[in-house]
This record gives sequence, C-alpha cells and structure tokens, in this order.
Amino acid sequence: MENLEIARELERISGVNPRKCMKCGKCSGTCPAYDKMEYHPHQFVSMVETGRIEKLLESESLFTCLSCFACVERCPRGVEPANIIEAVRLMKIRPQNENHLHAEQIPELLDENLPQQAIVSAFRKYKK
Amino acid sequence: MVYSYYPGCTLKTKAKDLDKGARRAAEALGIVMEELPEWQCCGGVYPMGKDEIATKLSSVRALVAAKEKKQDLLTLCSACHHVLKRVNNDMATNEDIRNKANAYMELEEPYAGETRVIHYLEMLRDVVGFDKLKEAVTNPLTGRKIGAYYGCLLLRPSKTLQFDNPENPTIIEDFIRAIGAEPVVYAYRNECCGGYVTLENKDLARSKVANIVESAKEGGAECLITACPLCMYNLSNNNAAGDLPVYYFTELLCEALGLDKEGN
Amino acid sequence: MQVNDNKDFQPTIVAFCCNWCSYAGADLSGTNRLQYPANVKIIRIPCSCRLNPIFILRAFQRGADGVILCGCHPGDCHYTTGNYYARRRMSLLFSMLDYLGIEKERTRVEWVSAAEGAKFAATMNEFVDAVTKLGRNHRLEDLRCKKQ
Amino acid sequence: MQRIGVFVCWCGSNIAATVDVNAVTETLAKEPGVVYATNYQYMCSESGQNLIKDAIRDQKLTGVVICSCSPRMHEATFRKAAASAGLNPYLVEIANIREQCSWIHKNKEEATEKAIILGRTAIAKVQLNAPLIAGESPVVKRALVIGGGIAGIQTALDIAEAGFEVDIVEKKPTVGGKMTQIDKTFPTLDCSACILTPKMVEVAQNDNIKIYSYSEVEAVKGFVGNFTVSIRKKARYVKEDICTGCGLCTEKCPQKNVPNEFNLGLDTRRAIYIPFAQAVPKVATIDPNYCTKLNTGKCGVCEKICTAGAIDYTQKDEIVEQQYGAIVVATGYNPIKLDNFEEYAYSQSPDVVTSLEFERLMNAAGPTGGVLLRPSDKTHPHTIVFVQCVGSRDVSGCGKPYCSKICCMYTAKHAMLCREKYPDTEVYVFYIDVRTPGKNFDEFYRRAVEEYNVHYIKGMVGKVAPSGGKLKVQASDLLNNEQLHIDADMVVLAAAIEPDKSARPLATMLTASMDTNDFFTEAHPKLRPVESPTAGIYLSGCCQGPKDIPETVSQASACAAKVIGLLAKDKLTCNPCVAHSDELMCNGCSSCANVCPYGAITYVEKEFRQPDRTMLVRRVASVNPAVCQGCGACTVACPSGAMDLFGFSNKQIMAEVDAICK
Repeated sequence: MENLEIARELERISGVNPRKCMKCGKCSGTCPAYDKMEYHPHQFVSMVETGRIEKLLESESLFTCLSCFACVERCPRGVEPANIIEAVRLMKIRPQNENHLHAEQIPELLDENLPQQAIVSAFRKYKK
Repeated sequence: MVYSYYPGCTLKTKAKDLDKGARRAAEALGIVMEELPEWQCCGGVYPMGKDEIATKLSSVRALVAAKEKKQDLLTLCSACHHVLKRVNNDMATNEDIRNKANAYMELEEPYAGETRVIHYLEMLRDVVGFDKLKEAVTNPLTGRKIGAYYGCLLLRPSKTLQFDNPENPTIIEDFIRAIGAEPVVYAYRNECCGGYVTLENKDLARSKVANIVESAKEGGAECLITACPLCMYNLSNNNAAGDLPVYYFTELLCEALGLDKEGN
Repeated sequence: MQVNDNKDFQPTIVAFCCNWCSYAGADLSGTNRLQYPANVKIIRIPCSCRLNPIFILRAFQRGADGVILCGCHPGDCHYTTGNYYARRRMSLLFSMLDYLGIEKERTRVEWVSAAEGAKFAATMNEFVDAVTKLGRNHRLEDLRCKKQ
Repeated sequence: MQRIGVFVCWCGSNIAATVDVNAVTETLAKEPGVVYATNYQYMCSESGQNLIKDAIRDQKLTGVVICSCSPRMHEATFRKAAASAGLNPYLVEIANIREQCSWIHKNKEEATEKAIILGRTAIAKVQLNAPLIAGESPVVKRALVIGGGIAGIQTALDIAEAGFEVDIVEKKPTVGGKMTQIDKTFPTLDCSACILTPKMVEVAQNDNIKIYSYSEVEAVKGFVGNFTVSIRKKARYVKEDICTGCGLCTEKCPQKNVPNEFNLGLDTRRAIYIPFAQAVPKVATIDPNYCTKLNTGKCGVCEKICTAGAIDYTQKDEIVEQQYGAIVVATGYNPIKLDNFEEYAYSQSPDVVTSLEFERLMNAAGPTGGVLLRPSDKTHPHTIVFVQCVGSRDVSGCGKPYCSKICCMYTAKHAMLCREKYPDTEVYVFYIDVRTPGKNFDEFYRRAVEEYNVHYIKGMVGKVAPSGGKLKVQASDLLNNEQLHIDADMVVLAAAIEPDKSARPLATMLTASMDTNDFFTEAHPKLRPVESPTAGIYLSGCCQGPKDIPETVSQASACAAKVIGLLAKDKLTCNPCVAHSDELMCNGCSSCANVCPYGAITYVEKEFRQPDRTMLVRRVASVNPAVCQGCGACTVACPSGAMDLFGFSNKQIMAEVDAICK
C-alpha cells in the first residue's frame, strides 16, 4: 500500500496519469537509450502505475534517459514517459546524500571544450 | 525590428562563435539585438517536475525583463530556447506554477506568459524571410552539401515549442538553401545525439553520434550545422571517425553574408 | 442542517422520470418486486429536459420534502441532448435552492437506464432516507397550502 | 363541466392483493369531476374494455382515468378502446398502480393510500387534457441516397427492389467507392471487383434507380416525407448521354501527367479520363484543373477524335431540384492524412505506403499490374513491415481517438497475401492489440500467424529512417522486452479512417447530429442504429462509424428496410404530443430554436393587431409538428412561456405536482 502512495506522489510530481497508457510500447520503440537501460520507458510507466517503485529507484536506467522527449512527442495517449522518469529521478536524488554524482567527481570528468550544459545536465542528477 | 536578446552562459564562454556570428549577421540584416542586462542562467535543463518552482525563476526573470521592455525575447542556444519557452508556457497555462512563481517574485504586475520567445532561426524565417535573406547573401555557398542537425530541444515537445514539424522539419534546410548551399536531408537529423550523458556515459553518446554521422555522410553531407552548443561538442568530440566537421549555423550565415568570423 | 427526531415523519417526494429510460427503469424495479418507500410518487415526462425549474419550485411550495429527477445516462438520451440541458439547468437551480436554504440533499439528479431497475430502487431508498433525516421542509412552503 | 370516469383494475391479484381496489374506487369516486368509478378483474380484457366503452357512451364521459399497469404496457390499448367509443384517445390517462405501487409495496394500507394519490394525480391531469388529433403529412415515394459506394449501392438496390424510385448522388465520376480500389476482401480472399462490379451494373440497369454521378448535394429543405433537394451536376465537359465510353480520348489526350487518384497517385492518367475500366456510368470526364483546352483555349484533341461528338467544352454546372420522402447518408470514409506521423517517414520515402496504396500495388489493375514492386526502384521487396494503429486510438491530438476497426483484418490479409504470392518475403506486423471479432475473423488472423508464418510482434514502431535504399525500422517487442532494428524494404501504414470531409457540411444541411469525430449519430445506439435522430434521415455505412464490408452491407440493407417502411406509407401520422408556441406571447428570441435538436422550429413574420388598433409585424416561432419529436427542451428554454407541449403541458404537470403534494 505504501508503494502505491509513493506512486501517487510520483504522479503528482510528474503531472502524468500512467493509467492513460494503453501499453502500445511506442515509447520504447522510440527510445534512443533503450539498449543501455535496465527498465525501459514503458516499464517506468507501468511500474509506477502498479507501485513497483523500489526497483526503479535502484536502477541505473534513471540516469540513462537522455531527456530527448521523443517518447513524449510520439506517445499516442499523451502519457509523457519522460516526465515519469524525471519524477522517479527527483524522488531518488531529493533525499540528502543520495546523489548520483558527487561534486568532487565532476572535475576529473571535465575537458576544456565541454559546454556548461553538459555539466548542468549532469548536475540535474544532483542536489545540494 | 528590436529584440531583447538572451545569450545564455555557454555563448559567453565555450560557444562564442555562435553568439558573435549571430550578432554580426543580425546587424547586416537590420535586426537589433539588445542583450538583457543582468540576465541569469536559465538552468540549462528544463525542470519537468510540476513542483519545481525555484529552478524556473531565473527564466521567469528573463521573460519578465523582456515583457517590461515590450519586446520579444530572442534566443540562440537550443537549450536556453527550450527552457525559456517551456517555462513561459508553464506561466501561461499552469495556474499552480504561475501563482507560486508570482508570489515569490513579488512583481508589480504578475507575469502570465505574455512574452513571446523566438529563436534566431524562427526570426530569420518569419521576420526576415528566407527569400530576403537569399537576396542579402553576397557570398553564396554554392556547391556545399550541408546536413542540418536539429537535435531534440528545438523540436520537442512540439505542442509547446511549435518550432517546426517535429518529425520532418525543414527550417534549417530552408536556411541552407537561402545561403546558397545544398541541404542534405537525412533521417537522423532529429534523433538525440546523447549530449546529456556525454560526461559520464561516453559509450552511449558515441553510439548515438555514430548513427547521426553515418546517416548524414551517406546522404553526402560535407559538414553539419547546429544551433546547440552541447550537440556541437558531442558531435565533434564523440565522433569516433572524426571526419565530419560541425559548425554553428551562424558561422555559415556570416560567411554567406560576406562577413568574416571576427565580425569585420 | 436540521436533524429530524420525529420517527413517524413521512416525507413527500416527487420523482420526475423521463419516459424512455428512467420511467422504464422504475417499471422494471416493480417487475422485479424491488421495494422502495411509498413516499415516492412518480410523474412521467417525455424527457428530462421537459422539467421546468418551476415544477420543482411548485413542488416545494406545495409542501414536497424532496424532488428527484431521473433521466437517461449522458449520451443515451432518446432526444440526443435533452439530458445535457437538464443537467445544466438543474445544477444552476439546485445551487440557487441551496442558497435559499433548501438543503442540497433534498434535490437530486440521477441517471437511470431502462435496464437499471435495481439502481432505481436503491436510489429511491437512499433518497428517501436522506430526506427523512432532514425532516419537514418549510422553506418556500406556501402557508395557504399548509397540510392539516 | 368535466365528466370523468375512473376504472380500477385488479390485474387478477397483482394489484388487488396489495391494494384495496374497492377503497380506491370509492375514494376516487368522490373526487371533483368524477361521475363514474368502478373496478374490474382484468380491465385490459375484452370485457374490461367493453366496460370502459359502455361507460364512455352511457355516462357521456369527457375524460377517462385507468388505474392499472404501466402506461408502457396498455396505454395504446385503452386509447384505442376510448377512440372506438367516440372519445378522443388523448383524453385517457393511466395511473400506474401496479409496477409503481402494488408490486413494490407490501403494506396494504400504505399501498392503497399511494394508489389513491396516483389516481388523484391522473384525475387532476386528465381534467386539463385537450383532445389531440394526430396530424398527417404526405410521403413522396422516392428516396435519395447520398454516396455511391457499396453502402449506397446496397441501400439503393434494396429500395428499388421493393418498387420505389431511388436517386444516387455520387461526387466522383463513377459509383463504386472505396471498394473498387480494394484488391481482395477478408476473410474469404475473394476479389473485391468481382463481387462489386456486378452490383454497379445492376444499379445502372435498374429502372427505379437514377445515378447522378459527378454531382453533389447543394441544399436540402423540407422534412420527413417531403424533402426538396438541390443537386449540383458538375460540368464534366462530356455529354453523358452521347459518350459511348470507348476510351479513345483517354488514350490520345496529350496531357499525360495528371496524378491518378484511382491509384492514389502511384501512377498518372490523362486530363480526360475514365477512372477505371468498369466505371459506372462509363463516361469520360475532363479534369478542368489539367485540361489544356479549358485553361488556354488551345488543344481540342479529344473533340477532334471523338466520333460520337460527345465533347462539350462549354458545359456548365447544372442544378437539379428533386423531391424525396427519405434521405440516406452513405458518404463513407477516407484514410487520414499522415502529416502528423512523419516518424514513419511517409512523405520522406516512396517505399512507405498506406494500406490502401498497398491494395493498389497488389491489384492486377493497379499501377504495377499486380506485381508487388517498391515504388522507389521497382524492385521486389524482401522484408515488409506493417504498422498497425497509425493514428487510431490516438488522443494526443495527432490522430483519432477511436479504433478504426478494419485495420487488424486487412493487415492480416495483406500479410497473408504477401507470404502467399512471394514466399521469400519476411513479413512483420507490429500490433498493440489484434482485434478480430467477426465470423471467421480470428481464424483468419491465426492462419496468417500459424500457416503463413507472418511475424506478429506486440509492440510499436518508433521510427522509420530511410537510409541507403532501405528503411531502418526501430521498434519495440514488448513480449521479449527488446528493441528491434529491422532493415525493411517496404513499410505499410494502417492509417486510421475518418468520415469523408463532405459529411460535416451535409450534416448541417440535413440538421442531422454528428459526434465529435464527425460520424453521424444514430437515433438510438442499440435499437435504432440506422436512423438519424432527425426524422427521415437514414445512415448507411461508414458515415456512422468504422465498418468492414459485411457490416456495411448489412447496415445498408437494414437502412433500406427502414426507408421502405417509410415510403410504403401514403401518409405519416405524427405524434400529436408536440410543442406549440403561443404567438401572442412569443417575442421571437430564438432561445427555443437554439435548443431544438431537430430544427423543428422556424420563425415567421406575422401581423398582429395592437391595442391601439394599429398593425404590427413581429417575428414569432412556429413549430413544424411533423418534425418535432416532443422532447420539450424548448418549453423550458422559452423565457416568455410561449412554448408549451401538448400532452405534457405546464398546467398538466403542475396539476400533477399539486395532487401529489396535497
């Protein structure tokens, strides 16, 4: 039951109603990061719907999503899977010390041409 | 035509070429770009959470500043354009976000998405007009075969951005024609290059870049042009073959208008 | 909200039923011998949209304690759109009645199809219960029509 | 002074067991206006009816109240009995003391009291009943069918068969519709043309049927039984009665590069053309958009070579006015435009085709002569991917929210035909759900999977990327939790279907209602599926909702049966319980007309005498009793109280309210 409450919280954060999904799989047919993901966009939607959140929170797939919005664009039911993935990501990183990347890791990843956006897009997975 | 101009952080540092070229070309085309004073970083990544308010405020400040000047807000960087346009849409359509942002900002007049956010390319298409641009070209890039790389952020989600057909866009191709070159239409021009994970998942980024580069080269493209500094970085640095140069579209615009890169 | 303590109180309830769905639904609950209180008296109208708000005001004026309108389910109206008109009109009227002090529980719109005999009986049972709890309605009542 | 008779029925013990019928009779006898009251075991029996008839005559009754079962059971019976005794049938009211009293109560005292109140209510109402005479209107014994596809053809043939005249209006140069373009039909795989063209010929030869081809409905006036329709016969620049259909002109016309709509633009035709060999009527038509003679005045080749002398460059559109008793809408469907689905690269690669285009590519009379070749390079495709639900079940705003119903079956058919004709092809079908309800339908689909080895994959295609002469298809396989990458030679899109664009303006002309998807709504979704709520308008085929051929044909015949039922009558008896407007009170505000679902209310300018003896012309509402269905929406909308409903008047209902609340 508790998980379902978390699921409803995720719906609130994402503004997405996962019950609108008709399980067509177009999001996963579209996803450019599919092969690197453990859980795929349609699974995010369905697992949030049924409250199986713990597995998602532990999965690297959260940070593999490229936020390219192709799934949002092509979904025939207006479900917005990317918003759901973002909501799970937020749930993961909002608690203290649950950051995906730590500030001290960043410098070694940088190169001098790297635009700020790349760092910010890494930072979005990070909360002070 | 006078615009409020929002350059964004990257254009002041790593992507100076994008900014400089745009300013010089605008001058030549009779467009005035007034840089907003004291603009702040847009955040780089649009915060999708419906409860994210603070992360949207810097964009709202830029939008309000343009509203006060009664000007449209001109953008150049894809990421900034994406963030500003979507935050603007939230302010216009999401009552909760609007109320909270306005309550925090304590403006004299609450902001409700009145400013129009327009990308430099949209400005070229809708205000200058590609036919007029063609007339202004003094040094047409005849014979050059150029692939347009749109990426994600300019096009999607199309309901909010309303930039072009999200699956078969033509605006950059039309731009390429206007500067006298030949556009190469290839299927992956609107597929993601993997820029968001370029810092930590090089494999994924490289495989996405490879798809795009292969597809463009197959169509005969000699180079790619883009409006996004992150795509620029990713396409240049994560292309294993390293054989397809990438430019900002403003660089070629300047060349076609007979202006050199340093703007003389 | 007043609470009735007179156990013998028998409310007068007028039910307007559209001819095509709800009146047939009421007949079906009879055919199936489903009980509901005798307080409910049905008036047959061709369509829920025939219900003039004046009829409801008149009922309260003449001493009714509750009025219910039953019509076809949205989208099933025999006349295509009649129940939509009824729904809009009644929501306005009921909020006005509420303002005048006639509690929301005394008025109701319910969609009952010709196949829903059980729903009709259940609705009437519920409604009579709700109105009985509220007791006599005195608002809008015309004293000249007062019951002996 | 009213003389009302009250008749209380026992219904055996059905009523009498719980209701004290004697007490009811005695109490009601004392009601004002009641001169006669009695009870009887079975009032609906012949002797019961005689009891009523005798009382009407002997007591000179002016109104009758029958306390019995539901009026839905026996109202008609008792009205008929009253009429035979000389009393206007609308002066009979029923108090429902069975279904709504004796059957739902156990306490006899309570039930008796309620029965008395119900009886009293009916008496109060009947006091105010007015004698009503059902009006009559004549029926023009000719039907109009709008649309000459299989739906229109079947409806027209069935009506003509019953001996009535039918006109078909078809906007294209030939009848036949979409079915002419289809190659094979499921689930039997018989040739579409082979079963359709004999019907087209039948239509042309039937003396009762007149075809207005290349024509459109321009205006509709009137109401059920008596419509006046203006039909625009578009100029085809060929004299229809003289042209022999030899086709010489269509071979010699120098304008060769006109996209051939019959083959969906996959090949070209001339500016003068006959859509296909079996066209009905087989007459040439000049396309004014492409004809050199019409556009520049030079050329005239067709006129020179036509031995019959049928070419007439000066022809003009012609308007024909005709009367009809009934109108059948059979406007059909079209596949949607795929502009919103460019992820499938429809406009970017000629090898991405719609299913209807695929029909033409498989058809022996199609652009490739029935050999399946890729449109781009005319080579044989080895890997074909079918994508289902392209634009169907789509609520994102890009497509249609409904299921198009026919796609699952025709895709199974296409896949099967491919595998049968070209066993060396690999065929993939991406589906969300496979929906195959229908006789022998699921067996058909299973055969495609089990015998023809078509790869059915539960999942959706995300992107089609034309690349190096191939189509790179990226899709999900949900059951295997995989993303698939298929290098296909052809991609076939099962585009959603939508009502023809001509349907919306036609619905306005007919005041027939439509749903949000522009499908015509039926009078009742279950019980009156082939009639529009607007009397005299009937629905046939896909204009009412997506349908396959068998379903279309059965609906078309059902529709014809309804039309025949109407045309068989000489006069229509109207329901007399209709709205009427008190002209003295009406201020012409249009509130009533705005809520009328039938367009029954019009406005007339009428002269009224003022108190100062001057005359004033005012606009007042007038209800057409033949069109009004008696819902009463207008009576409530009317701000001045001028509108009222016969049989359920404001006063009558108010009297009922008073009687109940007394």
